[in-house]
This record gives sequence, C-alpha cells and structure tokens, in this order.
Amino acid sequence: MNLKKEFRLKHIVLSLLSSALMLSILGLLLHVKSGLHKSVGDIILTLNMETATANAVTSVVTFFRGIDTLGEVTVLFLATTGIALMLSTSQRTYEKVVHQESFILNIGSKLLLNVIILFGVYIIIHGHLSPGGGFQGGVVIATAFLLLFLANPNMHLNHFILTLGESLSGATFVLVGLIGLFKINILFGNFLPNPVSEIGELVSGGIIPIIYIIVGIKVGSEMSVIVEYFIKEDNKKEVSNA
Amino acid sequence: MSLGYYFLLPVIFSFLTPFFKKMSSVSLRGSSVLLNLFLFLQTLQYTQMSMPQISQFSIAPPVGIAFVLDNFSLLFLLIFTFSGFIVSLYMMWYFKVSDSTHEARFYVFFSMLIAGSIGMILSCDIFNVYIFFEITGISSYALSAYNKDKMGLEAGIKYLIIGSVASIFIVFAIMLIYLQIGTVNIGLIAQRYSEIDPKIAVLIALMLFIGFGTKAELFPMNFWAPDIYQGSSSHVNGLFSSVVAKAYLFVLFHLFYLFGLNTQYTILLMSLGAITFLVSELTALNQKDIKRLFAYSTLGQLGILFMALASNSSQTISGALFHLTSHSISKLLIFLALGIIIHKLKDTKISIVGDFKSMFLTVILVIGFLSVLGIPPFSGFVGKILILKGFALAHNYMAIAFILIVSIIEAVYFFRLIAIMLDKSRTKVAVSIGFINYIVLGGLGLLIILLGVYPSILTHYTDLATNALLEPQSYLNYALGVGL
Amino acid sequence: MIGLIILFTFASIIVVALYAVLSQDVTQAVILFMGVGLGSVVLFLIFQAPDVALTEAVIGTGLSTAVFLLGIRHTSIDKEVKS
Amino acid sequence: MLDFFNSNETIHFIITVSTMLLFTIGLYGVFTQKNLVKVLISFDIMETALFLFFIGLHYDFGRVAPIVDGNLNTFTNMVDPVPQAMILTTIVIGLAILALGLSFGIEYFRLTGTNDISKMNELRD
Repeated sequence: MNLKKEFRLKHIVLSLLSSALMLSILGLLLHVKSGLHKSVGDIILTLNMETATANAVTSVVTFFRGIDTLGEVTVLFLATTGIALMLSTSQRTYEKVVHQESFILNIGSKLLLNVIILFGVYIIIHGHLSPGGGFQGGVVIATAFLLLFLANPNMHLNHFILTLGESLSGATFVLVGLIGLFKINILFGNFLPNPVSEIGELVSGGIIPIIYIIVGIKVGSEMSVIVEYFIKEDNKKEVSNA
Repeated sequence: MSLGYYFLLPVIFSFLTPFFKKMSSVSLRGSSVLLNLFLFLQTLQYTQMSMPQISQFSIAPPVGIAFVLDNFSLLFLLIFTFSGFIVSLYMMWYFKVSDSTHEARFYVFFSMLIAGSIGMILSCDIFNVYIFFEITGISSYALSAYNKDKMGLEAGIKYLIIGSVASIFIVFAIMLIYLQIGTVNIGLIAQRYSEIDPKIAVLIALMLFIGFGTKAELFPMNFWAPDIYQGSSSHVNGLFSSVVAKAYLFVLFHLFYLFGLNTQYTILLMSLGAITFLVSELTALNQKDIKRLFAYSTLGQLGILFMALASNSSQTISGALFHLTSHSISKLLIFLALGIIIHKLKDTKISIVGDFKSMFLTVILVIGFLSVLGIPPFSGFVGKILILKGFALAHNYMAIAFILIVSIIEAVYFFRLIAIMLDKSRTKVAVSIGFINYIVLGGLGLLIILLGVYPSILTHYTDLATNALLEPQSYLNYALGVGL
Repeated sequence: MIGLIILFTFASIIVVALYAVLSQDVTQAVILFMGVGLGSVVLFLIFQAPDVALTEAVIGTGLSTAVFLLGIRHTSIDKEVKS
Repeated sequence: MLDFFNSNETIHFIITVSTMLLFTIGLYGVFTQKNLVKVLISFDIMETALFLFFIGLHYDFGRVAPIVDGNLNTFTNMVDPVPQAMILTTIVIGLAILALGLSFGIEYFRLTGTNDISKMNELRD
C-alpha cells in the first residue's frame, strides 16, 4: 500500500514537472512563426515550374532534397537488416506449425491482392502528379502482402526476389545519381529532358518519376520483408517449450 | 573526386552485401577493407589540396544540399576513415576466429556507421545532418545488440530509447529554426541567427544542445553511456569511442561557433565539461568491469575536450584537436587489444588484464594506458600539455589546476591496471593474436609514439583546423553557394 | 468553421492519446494509438498536406499498428507489466 | 463568431496549445511507462504532436495544397512544400525505429520473459 502511494506521488510530480516545462515553452511558441524572410519553400515554389512536376512536394522529396531520400531509404534498409538480425531463426530449431486454411479467405484475399497492388502501383507512378508516391505506394503494396499472410499463414514470400528487388533498386538509385554526375556534373542532377509544356502528363519531370518508382520498389520489398518477419515470428513455437 | 562518394560508396556496398554473402565471406571482408582503404587514401589526398572543397546535390545551395569540406572537417574525416580502415582490418581476424552467422549484416551496420558519421561532418544542411544522425544512430543500436545476448539487447534497447529522445529534440529545434527564419541551410542559419527572437534562440540552443549533447556523452545526459559500452562488443566500443562520439562532438561545436553561441555559453559548456571529467574519473575508480571502466575513461577524456573546445581561444582549441586525435587512436588501440583478450578469456572483469601471457599485448596496452593518461613520450602527453599551455596563455589557471588534480585520480586506476598486468604471481593464459593484429596494433602503437615524439606532423593540421573553426567565413561562403 | 473542426479534432485526439498512455492493456493502447493517427490524418488534410496525410494513413495508422499488434500477440508481451 | 474561428491567429493558437498538450502527454508516457511497447507508443504520440505543430503552423487560411491540377496553372498561393517533405521523411524514419525497437523487445522477451524496462538492470556498476 505504501509502495503504491509512493508510486502515485512520483507520477504526479513527473506530470506536474513536464506540464510546467511545456507550459513555459508554450508561452514562447505562441508567435513562433516570424515570416521575417522568404522561406526556402517559397523559393522552391517559384523554381518548381522548371522541374515540370505537378506535385511540388514530390519534387522537393526526390529532387531538391534527393540525398535526404537516399538517406531515408538507407535508414529503412538498416532497420530491415536489424530486424532480420533479431528475428532470423537460423540458430534455433522450431516445430513447424501448420495452420488450417480457409478456402473462401484464401481466394478472396488473392482477388483483393491484385486490386491493392494495382492501387499501390497507381500511387507510385502518379507520385509526381497527385498526392502519394514511392513511400506511400510501397507501404500499400506491403499491406497487400500483410492481408495475404493474415488470410493464409502458411504463405512464404520468395526471399530471393525480395532481396534482389531491394538491392538492385537501391543500387539503381545511387546509379541514377552518378549518371547525373557524369552527364551534367551534378550528383542527382536532372539529366533527362523535362520540358515545362509537359507538366501534368504521366511522362514528365525527367528523373523525378524514375526515382519515385525506384523508391517504391525498395520500400515495397523492405516493408514486405518486415511484415513477413513479424508474422513468421508469430507462427513459430520453440521446440523446447512445446 | 566528388565528396558525395564518401556516402554513396558505402551505401552501394551495403545495398549489394546480399550478393557478396552468396559468393564468400572472404570477398565481403576484403571488399570492406578495400573500400575503407580507398576512402582513407582519398582523404590523405585532400590534405594536399587547398580548402574548402564542395560537392552539391541536385541544385546549388542554399536551396539544395551540399557537402562542404574545410580544414576543420578534414581532421575529423582523417580520424574517421583511418579508424574505419583499422577496424575493417581487425574484423578480418575477428570473423576468422569467431563463427558468426550474420557477418554480412555486421558489415552493413559497420560501413553505414562510418558513412553516417562522415555525412554528419560534411553536410551543410541541418535537416540532412539529422538524417545522417539517424543513420549513425540506428547502426549503433543494431551493433550494440549484435550478439543477441541479454546484455547486448538491454544495451540496444536503452540506446534506442535515449537516441529517440535525442532525435525528437533535434527535430523540434530544426522545426523552430525553419519557422523562425525559413531555412535549413547551415550557412544561412548562421547569417540570420541573430534575427531570431532571443527567447526562442535560447530554446533552440537548448534543444540542439540536449539532442547532440546526449549523443556526445556530456554530463548530465551521459548516464546511459557506460551501460551501452558494457553491453556491446569491444571493437564496437572502439568505434563508439573514436568515431561516433567524436562525430556528435563535431556537430555540437561546429554549430556552437557558427551560430555565434560562444559569446554566451562558453562558461556553461566549460563547467559541464569539468563536471563530466571529475564525475567520470571518480566513478571509474571503483569499477569492476573492464569495458565499463574504459567507458568512464572515455567520458572523462570527452570532458577535457569539452572544456578545451568551448574555451574560445585558438591555442587551447588546437591542443584539444590534437588531444582528440590522440584519444581516438589510443582508445581504438585499447579496445581492440581488449577485444583479443576478452575473446580468449570470455570474461570482462578488470583482472583479465593480468591473466594473459603475451609480451606484445602487454607492451601495446601499456602504451595505450600511458597515452590516455598523458605520460611522455606518447601522444596523449602532447595533447594534454598543449591544452594546458593554451589555458595558461588565456590566464585560466583554475582550469589547469583542475585538469592536473583530476589527472591524478585518473593515474590511480591506470597504474592499478598496469600493476595487475605486470603481476607475476597470477596464472597466465597464452593468447594467440593473429598475424593481422600484429600489424594493426603495432601500427597504432607506433603512431602513438610517432605523434608523441614529432607532434609537428599533426599540429600543422590542428592549427589550420582551429583557424577554420574560429574564422568560418570561407566555409559559410561555400555553404551558401557563393561563387560556384 | 475550419477553426471549429480543427478544435474538435484536436480535442478528440488529446483525449484518445491520454487514454492510450494511461491504458493498462497494451493491445488497447495500440488500438487507441491508431485513433490518434486517424485524427491526425484528418488534420493533415485540413492543413492542405495531402501527401503527409496519405503517408500518415498508410504508415502511422496502417502498417505501424499492424507491426505493433503482430509484435505483441504471440509473445504475450501484453500479459506482462500492468501499469 | 465563425469569423473569429477562421482567422489565422486563432487557428495557430489552437494548433500550438493542442500540440504542446499532446507532446506533454507523450513525454509523460515516456517517463512513467514501464512496458517497452507503451514507451514506443508514447514516442510516436510525441512525434505526431511535432508533425501536427510544424505542418499546422505553415497552413494559412485560404492557401491550397502545393499541387497544380486542372484549375491551377501556377505555383502561387500555396502552402510551403518543404515542411511537408521533411515530415514525410521523418514519419518513415519513425516507423523504422519503432519496428527495430519492437524486434529488440521481442528478442529480449524471448530471452528473459519480461518486457519491463525498469527490470533491465543487468548492466550496472
């Protein structure tokens, strides 16, 4: 009883402290947006017509801050590698758990799978025209596989193809940057023709849709691997415990 | 060579590791060594060139992102690429004697740890610095937990939680900067920093300080560091101590001087550094775990570096940069040598330094200990004496007395270690070192002595680096894309 | 009008977040956290950020909830520490 | 009355106060929760609060999303695209760290049978 009281007291003190801290910060933040200078975003909006990309956020993500996106893809790759390191089972022996398959679920999920993947591909290749792009579309594709796994736990993804897609798309991303270096002497420069008159068309914007497609493949395969590791983790049972 | 290769080559190497894994592990180790050697030689070439160098991505700064290399970052680049090369050589031995099923994954984390640290010091865009911060962070969490044992996982989880808190503060600071002055380019921020509302400027400085200070192991945010060092492998500790902590230190002080914070916060940083130094060395006295002991020793040395780097006088900073280089080399040597012993004895108690029989390792470890402690003729002595000389020129006799007194505490546990090591009555186990480690450790030991005897090879560069830090006008011009 | 919608959405997000943090049951907390993500999707749409809204919808609300639930399900982590 | 709610000042005031409250809730959770999953959830709440704060303060009443379509032909009167791009990046990084932390937690649970971060005291002086 005594312990519990102490515990509560600690909670109350902590919450009071953190709210006092936040309230004092709040006082400062009420007029934080100064508008003293033209922000870099406004400059980019005036420059954006030259990239011939209808979606300014896409051109910022893939072109103006392309190296950020490469770094972000690398972070995802590192996280996937770390998860594979943690959850891979090569050192343990497991009893294989076989689940009952439901016929209707199986067929229904396979029907839905195509639609969801089509939706994901649509989001990826229209990244420079409408909201969305490589990250969003890639995750949508991964959720399609999640559905497949949930409907049929005995599923296996072809790891070779996923690894291939992941490695090659990552390498292609770097390669696109290097071609820019060799062709127009700027890393990740837009070396393909991007006439402004084509703005709003599917093939426009030079390398921007290409980079987003690469990112889509990479994110899609990485997220599918993550989902598979977590699902398979679920379906395992250690022999010693059984 | 474009500076972008420092990030792109390790990235492409990591992305392609699954194919290396298919071929053979020797090709993986060999290509890692070649990659790190190439980057190191390239950096050596930069020492002959006129500074700064720039390589832009996509579009010219300040709208786009660029890597800028000036004399200050060149020194750190040399340390990082050298450490990467040394550790990649050591790993050839390590993976030969210990069977690991996840070797390819280690190389992914290792090369991205180095590449992320290099990106942090080269990038001139603060949001891009944050991305590299996360790359380095996520590789270090994974490397801490790499062995998948109880201690390693605990270290990984703790590091991940602390690192996430730090990164949230950095994101908050970047957001506040963007809201106030509408830019993320470091050059533009430095130009406009005085226009920020002073109260919010304090908040931004505080948040950047908490974010990078937590990762740079500064008191009072360094309570986590000994746990991480204790849980991780010894070679990983070498990387943490000589590369990762130094990268965060670089960003902290680079922003500190660029944003002109040195007029207000010098006393604060110096006293925090002093407290770090004192507390760590006192705590190190009664440690029972060897990795934990050297974690505290690292914290103590970082404390000295904080005191000296924040001091605002060029002599002291030059000495601090010398000490930083010397500390990186010595700690790398100590942790790699300890890794050999720990691998053999499967124990991490302090007494293991007396339980092995190898003349070579004994000599190497003594060199490392004395260099960290600052005994002539080793490089640590020169570093400490240069710092003390700088403080004397600035008439800061308090700092000199403080450093000397705390160094006595430091001497107590180092000489205790040496006494254990030379104790003839202990039962000694023969240790096989491996051919490559004779080269690695012998080379590091010779380098320490060389820097101790002829410090002028390095002081030339540290003076140039100090100038670049204190008079950053040419760096700022390049970061702003003037005259591209 | 938009101000009112923003106000109400924020109010509901805050209530849900408070429940998520204070909830004793981890599974419940994960589902409530998904509610926070859902509310922020609405807010991002109001703030004219459809890209961020789509990302938050698929990642913050979709995939991270799935990963959380998968992570805590079979390992019975949720039967551990209460409070 | 409704005009009052449609002014930029009011909207920004609401956004600042609410997101800081949300941030405080997350911070409280990080400090007090002991289950690793709950700590990660609290982190995500903190992050979401920051995202809403940043995007929200760059929204001015009457501006539109930075995408040209049939009705618009130039990039004028639009919200700033750079914060959106930065938040997009940060959301993905947040997911990566969350998944990695969760996998650490699963492995630790398998070794020790607990997920309580206050019981992780193998490493100490």
